[in-house]
Amino acid sequence: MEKVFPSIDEAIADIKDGAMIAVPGFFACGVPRALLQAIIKKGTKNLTLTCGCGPLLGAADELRTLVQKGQLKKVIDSYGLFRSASKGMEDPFEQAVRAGTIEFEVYPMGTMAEKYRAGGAGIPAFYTPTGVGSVVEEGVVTNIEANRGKKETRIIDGRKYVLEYALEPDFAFIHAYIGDKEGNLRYAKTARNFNHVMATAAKVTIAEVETLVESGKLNADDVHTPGIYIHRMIQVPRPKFAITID
Amino acid sequence: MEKVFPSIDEAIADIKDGAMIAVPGFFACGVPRALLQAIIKKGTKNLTLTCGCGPLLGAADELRTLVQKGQLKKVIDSYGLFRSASKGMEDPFEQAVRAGTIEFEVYPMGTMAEKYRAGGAGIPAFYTPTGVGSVVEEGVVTNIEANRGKKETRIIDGRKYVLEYALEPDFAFIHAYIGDKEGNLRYAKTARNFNHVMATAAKVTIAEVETLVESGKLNADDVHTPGIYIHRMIQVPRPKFAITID
Amino acid sequence: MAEKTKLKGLSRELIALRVASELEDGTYVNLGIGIPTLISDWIEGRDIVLQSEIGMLKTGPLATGDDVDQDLINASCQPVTALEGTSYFDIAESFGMIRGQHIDVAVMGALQINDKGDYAGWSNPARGLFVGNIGGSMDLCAGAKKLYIAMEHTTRDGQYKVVKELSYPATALGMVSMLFTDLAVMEITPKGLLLHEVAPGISAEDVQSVTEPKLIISKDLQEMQF
Amino acid sequence: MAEKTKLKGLSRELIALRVASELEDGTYVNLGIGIPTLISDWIEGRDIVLQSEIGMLKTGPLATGDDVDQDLINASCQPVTALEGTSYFDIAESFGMIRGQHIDVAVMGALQINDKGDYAGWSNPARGLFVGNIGGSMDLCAGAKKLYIAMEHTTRDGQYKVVKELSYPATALGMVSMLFTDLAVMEITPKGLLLHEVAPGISAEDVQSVTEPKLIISKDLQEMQF
Repeated sequence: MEKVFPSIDEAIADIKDGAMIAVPGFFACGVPRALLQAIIKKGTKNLTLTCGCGPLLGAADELRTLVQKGQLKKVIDSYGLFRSASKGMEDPFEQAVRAGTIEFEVYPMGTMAEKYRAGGAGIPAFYTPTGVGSVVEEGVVTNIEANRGKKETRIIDGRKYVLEYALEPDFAFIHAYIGDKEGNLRYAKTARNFNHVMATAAKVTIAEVETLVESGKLNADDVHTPGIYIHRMIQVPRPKFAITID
Repeated sequence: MEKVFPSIDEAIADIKDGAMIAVPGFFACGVPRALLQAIIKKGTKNLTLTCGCGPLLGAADELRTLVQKGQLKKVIDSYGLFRSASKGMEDPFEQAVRAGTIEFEVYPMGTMAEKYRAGGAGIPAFYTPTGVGSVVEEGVVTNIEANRGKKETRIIDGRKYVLEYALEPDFAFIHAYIGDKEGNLRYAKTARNFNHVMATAAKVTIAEVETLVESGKLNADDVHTPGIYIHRMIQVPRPKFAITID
Repeated sequence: MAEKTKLKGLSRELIALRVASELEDGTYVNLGIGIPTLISDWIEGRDIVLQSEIGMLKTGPLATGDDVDQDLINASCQPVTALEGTSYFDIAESFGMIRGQHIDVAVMGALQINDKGDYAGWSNPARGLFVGNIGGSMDLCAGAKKLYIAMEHTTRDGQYKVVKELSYPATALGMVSMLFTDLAVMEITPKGLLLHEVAPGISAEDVQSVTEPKLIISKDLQEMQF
Repeated sequence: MAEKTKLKGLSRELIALRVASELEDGTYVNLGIGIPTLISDWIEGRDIVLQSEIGMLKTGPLATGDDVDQDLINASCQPVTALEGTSYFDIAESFGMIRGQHIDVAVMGALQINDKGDYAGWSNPARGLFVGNIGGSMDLCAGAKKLYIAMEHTTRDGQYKVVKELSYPATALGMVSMLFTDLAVMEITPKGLLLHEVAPGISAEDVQSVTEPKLIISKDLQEMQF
């Protein structure tokens, strides 16, 4: 079942204004940079980008452009602001968050991971100990006050837990080190991070791979993401990242 | 952090009467047969074996002995009886289940998988669509009527789900094709099945491996179960299985 | 239920063939125990990928002789082979794949089915046990995008299996979309069982005579093509 | 809070060294951003395995020069190296490992901590935002078997960080068991903060003078050993 598309533009052609797109990557590591650049080029507006740990800090140029071109409606992440408050004040994304023109919704990283995993695995909601005792237990943590919906908690065997819900984005942009033409993927080292769970969670998953091989070239025991989760693929050059966040 | 024990008997020495032990394997595939034989030899009584898909049908000799020696209090599984009712009538385990001298508790296979995964991952409870519309949604499915506790259901986004709880056995018996001395494991093909999730779920996880290698011999991207989940290891000969169930 | 005269319908292999022709290329399919397992013989070489809930995607044909590997079986506990592009994964991933609606079609056997798409398959009350073998059946019902049933139209002694109300414990309610038997192909619609096709030599009346709920006869009723 | 005279305590490196000597061999440890990251320099060669929440077990020393690989970073976004026995895994597995109580000790930095073991670290209200960077901190608090805090005892301008009540948003409540600062080692007990050790040249009175809650002085009070 071949998944390879002739071009990256064709692979994202049906992404419409208002789409919700999962963007993996842990800061600069494992970010689908070519797909981000393609969606910038396409100019799709009103996007919700659901992240995990600061891929837009890693792909800082792309974030700046997305903000400047007014393509972003909302970002969901566990770590999406500059660490340094003074640098943050000069950052167009943080300025938009402060102004309320872009919504920024925050969860603990493990809850983000579990929301995608649940979405992909048909689990609509789960209880987690993470965030109990913090504002995370009280309601949705977002800069837009009207959207701070209440969260539910529950005592199970004497411990308090928060109820969190699955997240199923419309699309996922995936970056893999290698993939076969049927969509079986392998990631390199810590670049795996959010790629697998996001691939399972999205309705349509589009993977950019650095190396594209024929079916059968990957050891069946060593596949990280089985091809069933991948709907479209393109080959891209290995991206270059500065390994830094501020 | 070396996990290798000098002998299988020493690796299970502290398992006491009444222990709950996770037993992986999908029928005859991936069953920790050497560890089962060791617990038979040790004679530990009042055991609860938590399974996933009929490993005791695969290890039929071991099951017969466990029943005959009166070592079993309870079995939890998704598929633990002979397929054929007439063969079942002659099976000592099914006879004990009919007599109520061994408890047999049943869940859908995916719910079993998720109960271990949740147990290992600190998720105390989760909602699942599986079993809705069946007796599974009404209460715990067991031959012991007094233990058929009610289950909770909930409508989320218009669909009905059952609330199921994490399972955290005292011990897990794991069978791996290869492992390094720090407990990093790889499974062979479909023998992986319940091994990984059970390794994460148990308080103490004991792995039998067919091949034991020095640390560093496994590719870090190809480890199926990271060593953190494995507390004790022993090397065992490759078991022989008849690939059949009745 | 009155005992019925047994009609001469398709073999199990031909039921499997009929289901195979319903499966579309480019789909991921899971086959249950029994007649569904036979479908794999009819789709070799087609662009259909079989998922096996033990933790395998792109399951190959049954293994024989030296190809038998005790570490490589399907969910029916039969030795199988791998193909180019096969992958293995753990059981939580496998059932995530199933519950998470990544499987296009699951084909299951059944003991009873009604005209609302409810079906019973995991437990035969004749065995006299409240417990039974659920296996992966309820997960597949809950998670597959489409659920097909492939079975003999009646029991061995001619009793109804297509019934008005299930008397056996349900596997899932309202999830079945198509029913394939030795006598007919039926679709479960909001109005009831819609008879699309009959086996060669079988009439709509024949099918109705061994079917408890009233059938809706398609205006395009056809004989099954092979 | 009144401004305090800044006491001359340990360097950040020596705080890290003191925490390192508290970690036991044979344990799995996760180190947060800041002073905790420095601990890794002091445990090289010991039988302590570092977990990095990005999805890595047995994280090696920082990478430099040609060893830098953009596909291999730690959770603080620093290039690192692998060791013999390293493994990589995906983020759901990584946080399952964390929440599921497989990590023996997590060491985190903090902005404020009180004598009940509550601490605040993810958001400084001075930034003027309700949202902030939570990262993996709350998961580590919820899941590690033991939670240690390593931090400067006061803010740069001498304000209390060890407070009676948190004025910053909490990361977790009642989870911290030990507090390591440039001035002291304290245990969080049901009765309050128990002062076990003081830095060389620092008295218990010095520590109390920059600590808002009342300290309980251990009868075995010692000077820190290095």
